[in-house]
Amino acid sequence: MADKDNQDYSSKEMMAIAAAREVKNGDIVFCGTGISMLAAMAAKNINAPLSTIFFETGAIDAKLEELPLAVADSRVMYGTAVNGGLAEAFATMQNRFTGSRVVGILGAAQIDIYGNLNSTAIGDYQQPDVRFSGSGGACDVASFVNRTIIFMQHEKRKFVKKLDYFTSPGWIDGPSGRQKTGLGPGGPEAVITNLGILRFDQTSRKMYLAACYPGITPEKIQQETGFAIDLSRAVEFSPPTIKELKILRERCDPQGLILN
Amino acid sequence: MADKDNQDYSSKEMMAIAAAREVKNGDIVFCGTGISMLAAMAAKNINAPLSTIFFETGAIDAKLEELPLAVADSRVMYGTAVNGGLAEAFATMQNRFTGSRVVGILGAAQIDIYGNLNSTAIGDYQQPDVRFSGSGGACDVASFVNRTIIFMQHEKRKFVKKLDYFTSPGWIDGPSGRQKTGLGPGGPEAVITNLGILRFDQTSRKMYLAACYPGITPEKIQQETGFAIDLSRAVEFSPPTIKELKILRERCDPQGLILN
Amino acid sequence: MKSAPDKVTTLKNAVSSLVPDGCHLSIGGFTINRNPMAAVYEIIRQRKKDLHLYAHSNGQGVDELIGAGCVKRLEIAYAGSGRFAPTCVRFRKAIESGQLKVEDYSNYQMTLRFMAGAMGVPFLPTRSGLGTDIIKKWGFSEELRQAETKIPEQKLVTINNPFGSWGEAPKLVLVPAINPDVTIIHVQQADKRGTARIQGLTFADVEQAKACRHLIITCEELVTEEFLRKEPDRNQIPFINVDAVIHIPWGAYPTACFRHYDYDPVYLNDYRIAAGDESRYQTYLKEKIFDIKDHQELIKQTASEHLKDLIANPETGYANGLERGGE
Amino acid sequence: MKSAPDKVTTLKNAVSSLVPDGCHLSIGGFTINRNPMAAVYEIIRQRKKDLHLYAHSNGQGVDELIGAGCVKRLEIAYAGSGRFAPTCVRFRKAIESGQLKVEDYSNYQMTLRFMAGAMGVPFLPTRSGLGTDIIKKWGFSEELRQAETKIPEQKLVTINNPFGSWGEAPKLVLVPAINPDVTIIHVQQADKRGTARIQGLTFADVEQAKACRHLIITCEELVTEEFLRKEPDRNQIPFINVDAVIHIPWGAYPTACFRHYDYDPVYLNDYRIAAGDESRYQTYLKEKIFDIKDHQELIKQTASEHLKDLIANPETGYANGLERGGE
Repeated sequence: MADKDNQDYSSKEMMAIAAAREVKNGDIVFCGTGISMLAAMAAKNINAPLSTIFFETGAIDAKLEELPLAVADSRVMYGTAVNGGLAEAFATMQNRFTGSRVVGILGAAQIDIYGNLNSTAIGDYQQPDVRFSGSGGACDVASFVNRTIIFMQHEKRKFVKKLDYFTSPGWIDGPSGRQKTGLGPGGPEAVITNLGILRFDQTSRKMYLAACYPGITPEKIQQETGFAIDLSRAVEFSPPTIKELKILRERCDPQGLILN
Repeated sequence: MADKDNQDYSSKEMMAIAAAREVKNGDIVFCGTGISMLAAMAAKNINAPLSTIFFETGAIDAKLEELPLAVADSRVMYGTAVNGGLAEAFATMQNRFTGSRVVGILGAAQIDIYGNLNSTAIGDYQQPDVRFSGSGGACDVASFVNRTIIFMQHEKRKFVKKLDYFTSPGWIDGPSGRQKTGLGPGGPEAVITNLGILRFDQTSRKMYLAACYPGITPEKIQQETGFAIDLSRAVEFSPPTIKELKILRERCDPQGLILN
Repeated sequence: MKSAPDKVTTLKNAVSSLVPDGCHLSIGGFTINRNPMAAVYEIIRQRKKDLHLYAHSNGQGVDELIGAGCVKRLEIAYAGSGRFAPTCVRFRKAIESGQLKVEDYSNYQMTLRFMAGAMGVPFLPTRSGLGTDIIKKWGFSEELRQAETKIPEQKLVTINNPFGSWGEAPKLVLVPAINPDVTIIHVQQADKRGTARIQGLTFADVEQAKACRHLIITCEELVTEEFLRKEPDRNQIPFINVDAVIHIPWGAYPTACFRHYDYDPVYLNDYRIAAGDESRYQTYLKEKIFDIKDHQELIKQTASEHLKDLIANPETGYANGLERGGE
Repeated sequence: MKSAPDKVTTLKNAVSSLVPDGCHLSIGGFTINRNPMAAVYEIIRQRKKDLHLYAHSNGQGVDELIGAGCVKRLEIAYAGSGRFAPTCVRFRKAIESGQLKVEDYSNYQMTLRFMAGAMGVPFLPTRSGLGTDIIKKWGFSEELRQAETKIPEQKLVTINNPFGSWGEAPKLVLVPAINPDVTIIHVQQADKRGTARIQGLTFADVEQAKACRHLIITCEELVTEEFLRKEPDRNQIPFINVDAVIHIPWGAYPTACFRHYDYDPVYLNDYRIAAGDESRYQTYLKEKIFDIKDHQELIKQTASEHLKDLIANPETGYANGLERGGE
């Protein structure tokens, strides 16, 4: 394990804390494995104690005494309010009363300027250069819920003008995109990368730079982004606090399964 | 309780036994309360030990140590294989693999020559002369399953040329009626009344008299039927045996809740 | 409100704040089992009016709400209380006299309608009802359906299967979703946050609980969160759906509550007899509901000896050998 | 057959009689939990070919069937094994090399497809997927869909809401039902007639079990009918759906089985490494599957000390403190 004093933190830790801060108290948080699960756990333990973590596999408000390595890990089944199945979990998100309270945390291989995601394939769909896992629940979450937070590695080949495969809907093609498509009004709220935070303009629904991590310039971020983004609104992001890091490391991932 | 030695039996007992004999071993039997439940219990205890009784409320293969007075009676919940809900119960009947093994036992206020049923209202639907309970699961069962058995009191006003309200589909209007309507191939198999047994012609799907109870003439049955039926195929029905009556009385309804 | 850590309140509060006149309501249970009767009586006591009621086969509770004049419109599959009233008496009278507007569906259709509401889709398909008057005859007029935003414009829609011969179903009936303003269910166990466990058959309670905007849960036992979370496989309703929790032992009485008590044949038979006669029914309403402070008082009034006979055998879940004749 | 009072058989028999080459198969579980691995290995051992496989996110089992060359076509939502293989390696290779035809759906769409099959309707509606390539791009060609009677002619169908603005959903995606020829699931407890109890999350196992023509159940514990019927609320699958029951302790190994044992991080990491290299993978197939008589022998070969580490804590249902690093 790398040496980490309180002033020192990894970009994974920064990303987990940045996402955790997006969660509001009372939110129902949908997450997958890895860093998105850490972010949800951190939020519940730091800023949103009344948030409820749930998994597409059907577990609601698990105790999570140990970090699960998959959303079907038996660790998500212990001490829950209800153990159901996929049908119930996705219905909770499609349901208009509960779905509007859900924030979904997603990741992807590619993202475009409207926050649409590809987690299926690079190249030709029929015989791709690189095949990924596929949608899983990502398309469902992105279709249903009111707000999504997206984790990305910030690289030019991942922030693209046109997705190779359109797996999960963001703002589609602009302000009336979701409405024209027949989707509900919710959509992506923030993209959290290893360099900074991007948000979507209320009018154009285009991605803009909202914050850079300490030491990262807006120009560096533009360089790593495959389309032009508005940099004018960027501020410097507040680094993780001592308390945030302590909870993340000691409560959420003491074995360093994700953070290391 | 009326005196009943082995040679003596009531028309309710005759009806319950007649219906029980229609159940084949291995059938999944859907039934409601009252005499249809007694018939299902008698079948399981006499001629179809591997049949499975299930209720629309979601109980599968209940022990039925006491006779339930409603399909939601707690007595249907004890010792079952699975306690589910209405959604699962009706899906079992709509499902093509299980539904084709279900025999449904129904009753109604009116029946027509094609075995279509009314259990909703007499007179104008908007403000009826007599209002009944409504479909409940009857329309669902009649729509889904492969075979239905119908209990009726044999009266002219109940065997009618035209139903006041068409609640549950039989053979609709003849041999291709169900197909034209979009329903599956199954339909009513027998009508068991307090006077005899009626079946449906394989070609015309019209009701005909299949058997009269001992002492009942075909002419008497025609008299009590509001439309002309073929009487030529009627035989005399074998009365309940000593064994059948003993099981019905002692095992199925020892308290005489339905039979008395 | 739904994220509050403690939702325990009184029935009086829950009904007065969440069940306004004219609201769209559904209740749990089936015929003579696990109807939320304490809540039904409280609604009657608070003289709620013009309710739009959704039911599949929730016999006793529905009939009492109708009998007390709380219900303006009803969408239902079946109004009976088993052998105690093959057709519910006040329901029958209200329709025959034209006082109650009713829209008929089948049990599965009603179940699917709640399920559609719970799933967040506008409809679900079934083959049930093709060719019948359930499709052809509408209880609610087109004008009413146009005027009322909380009722779908069509009762049912029939379509050709868009997948051709797939599934061997050439035509489908689409049933419109129901999202009640408020649903009330009675369960065996709940914790203060609202997570709930139903024992025995769930009927369509879970679908209703997830379809509604506001959910009121009454429970036989108020238990700790820790207790319910030891066996989460047995819980059906998570706290995220729940608005209010009320602890009311015997809360389903005079209907049954599996593993707790049986239905009361004496009460149910008396009810049917009273329901058949106008002046007897007014006496029933006065003596059993309006003159009574709350459900606890109703239970107290009922001789304790009599209640003892109803207590469920711990193994079978009902009262073995209970005297159930006397029609 | 489904009404037989005793359906206990061997895995060899069940697979050879109910899983013919070319059949349409689905398996239970999710990523690294409760996959019916004993059955997967037996299918591989019997060198089944040309399977048409349906999966939502059944990671490990799906990847092993693909890796062994049993699968011709795949309909799937997600092929990953959690942190052990964010994208399943043999799945990825088979698609990138063009050996495997794949049709992509989302997890909810696949769940609804099984649910539609279980419910006996040709489709179910959802809002998921509108505007995406999941709707626009078809993995299976129109020609294939026309030619194959066991595949619907359309991947998905989009319709306007026939109920207008009802449900606030102007458009719906209809997903076609799946009715597999055979489904295999692994459960914690079953009786000899086939009634089964799953502990912990059910994933989409119950929907699959009810959608299929033939159902094979493998179980950790073969228990008496009386035992299961004492608490029928906890059972999900009634015997009427079941064709064959096989008692196989550790039947989900190397995936987890809640309340019995955890996944095996060593096996899963070794698997991923082997999967990445052609010759190592052939060795894996030979040593862990083909040269092994049955699942019992695989379990025996795995050092008992090592297995002990995986045994679930009776309270939490998993192996607390299990060493899970080592990527």
